[in-house]
Amino acid sequence: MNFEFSQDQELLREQARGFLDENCSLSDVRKILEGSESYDSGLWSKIADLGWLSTVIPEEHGGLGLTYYELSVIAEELGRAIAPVPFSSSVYLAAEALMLAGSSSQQQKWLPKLAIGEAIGTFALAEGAGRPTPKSLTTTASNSSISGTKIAVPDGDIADFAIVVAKCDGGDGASVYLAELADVARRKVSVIDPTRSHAQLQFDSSKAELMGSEGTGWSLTSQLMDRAAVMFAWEQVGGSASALDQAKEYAMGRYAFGRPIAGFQAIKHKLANAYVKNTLARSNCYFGAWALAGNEAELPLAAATARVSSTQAYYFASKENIQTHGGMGFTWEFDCQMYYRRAKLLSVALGSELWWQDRLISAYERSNQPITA
Amino acid sequence: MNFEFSQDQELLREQARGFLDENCSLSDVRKILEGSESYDSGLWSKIADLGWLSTVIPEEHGGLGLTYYELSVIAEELGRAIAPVPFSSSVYLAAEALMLAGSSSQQQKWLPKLAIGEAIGTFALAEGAGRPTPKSLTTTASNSSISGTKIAVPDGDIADFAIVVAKCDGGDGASVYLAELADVARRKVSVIDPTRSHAQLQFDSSKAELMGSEGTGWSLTSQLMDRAAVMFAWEQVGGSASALDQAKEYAMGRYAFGRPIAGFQAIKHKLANAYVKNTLARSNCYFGAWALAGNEAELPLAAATARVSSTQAYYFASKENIQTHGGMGFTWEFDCQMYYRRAKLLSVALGSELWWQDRLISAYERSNQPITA
Amino acid sequence: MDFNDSPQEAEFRAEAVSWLEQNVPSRQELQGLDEIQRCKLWQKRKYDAGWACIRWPKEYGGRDATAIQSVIWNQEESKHSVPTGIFGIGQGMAAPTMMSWASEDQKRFHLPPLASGEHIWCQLFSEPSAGSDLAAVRTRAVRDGNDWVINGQKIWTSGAHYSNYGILVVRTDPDVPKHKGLTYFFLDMKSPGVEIRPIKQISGGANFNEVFFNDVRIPDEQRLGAVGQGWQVSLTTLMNERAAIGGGGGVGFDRVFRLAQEVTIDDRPAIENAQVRSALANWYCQESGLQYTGYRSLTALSRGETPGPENSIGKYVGASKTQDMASFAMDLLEMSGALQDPQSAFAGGMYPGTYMGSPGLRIAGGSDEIMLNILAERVLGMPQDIRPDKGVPFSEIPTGSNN
Amino acid sequence: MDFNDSPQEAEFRAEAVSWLEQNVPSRQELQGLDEIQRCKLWQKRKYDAGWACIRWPKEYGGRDATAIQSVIWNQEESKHSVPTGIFGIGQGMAAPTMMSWASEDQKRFHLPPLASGEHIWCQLFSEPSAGSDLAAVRTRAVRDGNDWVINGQKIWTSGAHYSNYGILVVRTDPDVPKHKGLTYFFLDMKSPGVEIRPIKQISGGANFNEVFFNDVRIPDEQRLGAVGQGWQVSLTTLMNERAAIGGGGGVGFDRVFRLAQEVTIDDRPAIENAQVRSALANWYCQESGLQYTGYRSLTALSRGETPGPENSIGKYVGASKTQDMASFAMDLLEMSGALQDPQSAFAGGMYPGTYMGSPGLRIAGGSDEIMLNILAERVLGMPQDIRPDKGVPFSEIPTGSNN
Repeated sequence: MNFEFSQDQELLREQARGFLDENCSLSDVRKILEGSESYDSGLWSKIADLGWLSTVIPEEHGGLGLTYYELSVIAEELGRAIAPVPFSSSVYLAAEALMLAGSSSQQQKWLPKLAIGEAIGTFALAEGAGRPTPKSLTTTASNSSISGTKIAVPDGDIADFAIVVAKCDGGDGASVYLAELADVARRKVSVIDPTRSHAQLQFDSSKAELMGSEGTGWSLTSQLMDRAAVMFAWEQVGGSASALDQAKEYAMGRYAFGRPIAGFQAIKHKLANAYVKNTLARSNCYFGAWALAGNEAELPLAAATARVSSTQAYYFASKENIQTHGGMGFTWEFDCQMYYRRAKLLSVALGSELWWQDRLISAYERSNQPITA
Repeated sequence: MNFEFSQDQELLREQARGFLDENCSLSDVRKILEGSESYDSGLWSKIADLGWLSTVIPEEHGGLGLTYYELSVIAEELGRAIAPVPFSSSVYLAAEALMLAGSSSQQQKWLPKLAIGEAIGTFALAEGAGRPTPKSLTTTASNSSISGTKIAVPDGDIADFAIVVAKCDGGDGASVYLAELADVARRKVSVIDPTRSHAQLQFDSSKAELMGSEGTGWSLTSQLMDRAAVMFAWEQVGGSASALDQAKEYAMGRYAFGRPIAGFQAIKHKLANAYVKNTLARSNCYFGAWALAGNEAELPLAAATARVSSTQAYYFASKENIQTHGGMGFTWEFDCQMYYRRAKLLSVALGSELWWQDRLISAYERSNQPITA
Repeated sequence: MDFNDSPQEAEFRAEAVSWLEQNVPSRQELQGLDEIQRCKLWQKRKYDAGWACIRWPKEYGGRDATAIQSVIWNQEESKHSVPTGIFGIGQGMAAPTMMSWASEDQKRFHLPPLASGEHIWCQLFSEPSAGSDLAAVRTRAVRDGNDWVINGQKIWTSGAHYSNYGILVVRTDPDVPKHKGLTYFFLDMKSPGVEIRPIKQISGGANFNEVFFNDVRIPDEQRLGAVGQGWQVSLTTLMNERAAIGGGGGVGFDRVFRLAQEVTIDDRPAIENAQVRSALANWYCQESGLQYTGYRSLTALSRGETPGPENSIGKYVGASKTQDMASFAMDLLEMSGALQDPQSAFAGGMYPGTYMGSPGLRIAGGSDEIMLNILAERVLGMPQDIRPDKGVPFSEIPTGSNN
Repeated sequence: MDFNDSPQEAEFRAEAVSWLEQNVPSRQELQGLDEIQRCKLWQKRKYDAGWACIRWPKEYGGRDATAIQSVIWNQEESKHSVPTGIFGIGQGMAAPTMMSWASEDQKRFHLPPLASGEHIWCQLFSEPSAGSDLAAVRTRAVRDGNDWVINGQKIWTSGAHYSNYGILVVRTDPDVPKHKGLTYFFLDMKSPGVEIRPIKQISGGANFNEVFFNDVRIPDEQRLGAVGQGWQVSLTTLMNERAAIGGGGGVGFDRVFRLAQEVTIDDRPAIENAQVRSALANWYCQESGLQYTGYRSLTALSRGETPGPENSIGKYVGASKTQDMASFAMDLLEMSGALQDPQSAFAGGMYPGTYMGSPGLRIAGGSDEIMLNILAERVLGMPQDIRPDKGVPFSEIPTGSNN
């Protein structure tokens, strides 16, 4: 049995945490929260220099060609640090989509740029309330141009290109296009977590290249969701663990009625429950990483399991972290809010808890292998 | 605002509780739990003498013609005492069905007998796993006789007659029949709560009288469910309150680590949460009683609300009562089990929590009156 | 059992209704006034007609009304969108305290302007290190001649900047057990040395202030109760604390129900989804349960009894319900649930707004944990937590790095 | 990251697999034997081939195997339906205690028969008034010459009636603080004065016993550790307690998933109901999380590290999950979910059976509340509860009417 990160991977974690402690403290994150910058460009370029962006990009495209285990380690640490950078859009979504369905010319053009942070990419699916379906999707495509409005697109204001899901009459009802955004009308929109910027993209017969073959848009999106969900889950688990640390530290040093509030069972059991949720979610993320790294048949089930449990764990830990801080936790000057905001953004970003719960059971129905717990 | 029981009704409660403390202690209930009797016939005849069975039966049929408020008070006290008698089958279901849909001859024949406990009635819907639907119902009827198997029928082994839902091609897909059980093959079956007896009824072209008009079976059943649900909810709330009392009493007198376990926040907050659930459920039962007493348009919504909240409250209180007792609560000799058993029986008896949650929203969709909380 | 008024109640309600219909200020009247001016205009009008603080004795500006009458009045007044709210603490908490502890002269001097809205009062109790453990206040008062000199800091004071007076609990003796060393004052908020700074909340709003005291002088006449009796006096205030705090915020059952009718899941209205129905049903049961629990306590009032602890239930249940419903509503909206942008946010960003505001509901006016303790101890009669600080001189009670 | 053995592990597994294939008793061999005889037959066979208690030193009947090897062995053995289970306490808890605290002679005398299954041991710790608070045991031991005379009562002892020996914690000095007045013995269960009565559980089963001691004599040689050192000795035993207790009972995710495929709601398979899917998804996440948490600790073992506290997590999460799933399954069956009747109950009444059994899972081997305390204190490093009984002579610690 070897169901643990390797020593090299743990070494990478140490380096990543050390780097982020130094370059992405909560006060650094707060600068983005309170400022007008879309992201921490200084941190972003340092991250690019470290090669994190290129972790799983093949060497022929200027990447390191490492495994998803290394990327998992980085994702967890970025989540722990609530890093205000377009990492998830550019790496988990854009690069992933290119590797999944990009033509070799598309890959040759964009992967090297993504690998060194020279370009930022994103993925554009949502168009408003609810999750688009083949029926409700309104963005249209006609010979290498697309029209329609996408909102909210993560990092849409800073991305160089977006992978766009557009309606298509044939096939499964949609196709995926790669659209450069330089000439696209975009408006920055504010979201629950201002440390991550979002935009509305207005495509108006905008030039776009088909990715993969016509009419495979939904199946590509579905595969992309599974792959990205594992990495999002790692970020969620990292943030959740960090929120629990913060709550515990505060409770140890906060005295009421002559004793640390960490000594009251109401607080002890609250945080013990957060620890339990985090531990289960984290173990499910291991499963997700394993399935992603080996491109196993279990990926859809593993991704949904990691996603659902980490979404629930982060919501619980981030709200109970505020609760443990009492009134001070509700003040702007305290940092509790950052976990609480990021937790919610991540939980709607790839599809809600409801959507992933349903997806989990669907995956189980397909695989239907009893687990021996 | 007069949203409380009247003084007379509170007086009735005192008398009822005093009577049940004396005649239906937990050790009396245990006799039925451990014995082979189907119910406590001594208690049953005393209850008949008190006139409780006839509370809402009109005077012309030998009843007291009182309101559902009085019956609510009695129901809560019976629930509190976990009374091992066929009260719910005979009063909330059989008598109610007769008053709802019985012909005047059916009413004249049976209501006076039910009123004095000379006859016991019940209601037979379930036929096996899941809840019967117009499609799945298998019991059939042909000119004044029915055939089919009903299981599990509450008090089916001791009832003189059953109100039976049988398939019908016209109308809403079912009709309700009144069948005397003297010559019907029945087998007593054991259930989660042995203090309430159940049976399988095997109808084989058994004589039966149509109730109401042909093809109104499902609408009658639906109305009956709403009316019975309010009374079941009162029994559940009574049992839940009693389970909480038992847990608290034990915790006050049980010492660990040099102090009463009632002083530990884990226990305090557990029981405080039980109190909150009980209080909300009880207030919803008031709403149900009001809607039933006045036959208000809100009845379906009120019944579902009372039912769902009291089902949840009783499950929580009865399982955490055992938990509060620790190992001793898990022993047969302790009485915690009786609440835990009754809680589950009552929760499946009229339709599960899922079924009533769905019904609640359906009722709200129809009435759709914003509540101003 | 019914929801109807008794004859006398009905008569009183009719009187209130007709007066309100004739006197609620028109939009034009309020034109150009700021919130405070609007509140004062309406309060003065009620006062002049004998409809202000109606439970109070006539001689203090009230109407000698009964508890149920004041509930009826509030029900009817709340049906109109009239400017109120800045008087809650003064009329609801300070006044009852004055009535039980102030001198007759002080009452006749201070209560009428409170009723007329001429004076606004605020509360100066909580401190950065005294939240749930209110008796741990450190702000010091030292006797100097006929005055007391106050130094320290208070927090969570709403309306501090526009209040005329404040009620204040301070430590006059750190060398006795903490509940015994407190003294209670009221002070003129314009006194020299009072410095007010707004607190920004995670919701973005700033409904509260920090108040700093630098050698602020309070004449001994403004002491309520004996020196060292401050805790008992504050209990009078706290017993009157409006549990209204955190009833629910903007997001309630009906709103999310309608949202579920509007948004779709897999091209079907979300309300058809069994999981959505189940979650909504549970929240309906809570709201309905709270509503009818409220009716039961109104009935107690109407019968001249004092209602039970349902207020703490409402606060406790309502806060988490609001938080969970807001989070759930955002999920129903999927990605656009995150939008807070005025231009594109769904329903003006109400759901993320409530999501960010609701954590405060679980803390303000007694945290969830304090509420559960109160229910366990005062309702169920279970033992208090062990108190290692009992009987220990305040100065010797240990504190931590976060106090 | 993978689920594969290291080369050495694979080699060892292969060896275990082949031995098992050749030696697992056939149905005929077990014919006519009762459960205890069957267990003893299989245990003896393993012992003779060096496959019993493989982690133990060879000289005590073991194999000097590593931790991961013993896990591999257990995995492979559990793939066969072999009779085990009556030896758990003796081999899993008594033996490790003997190894650390007994004399060399005692180890050589008692451990081999434990390994061979010739002797069965039971545990005599809990008392009616000493459950979560184990150190509160009252059973007295008084020195009399070279013997100790035991009087009192123990409870929750499984296998008492067929055990040869028992490990016992008793109070030898009530006048010192409770952890200091305990002493630890092992005794011959056939000693005069030992009376055993089965305890009936709410589930109907009787897997436990009460054990009464009336002037039972134990020679001082059977004392483990010094007089008054009983608590430290018991910690050795408790550290080895199988958290296996309450893994989950019969009702797990896959079973309820299949039930939901079988039963219908409104003529559609229940599994199509979004509320059912959501509930199942949450339980799957818990089971899966526990499974992979287990794999992580196996990995730690395989690397020679000691695994963390995941056992207490499994016990804590598994117990409530089982209870809720059983209750939910009964709901899916609607009225017939209540049936326990062998003739008509669905799935042989497994769901109501588990519903009645699961409350025990939340209590046995440490209640939910104790588990949360352990996680908060030992994993998160939060303070212990305040202990008013600390340092107080046991005889002066207050007790209640239910102790």
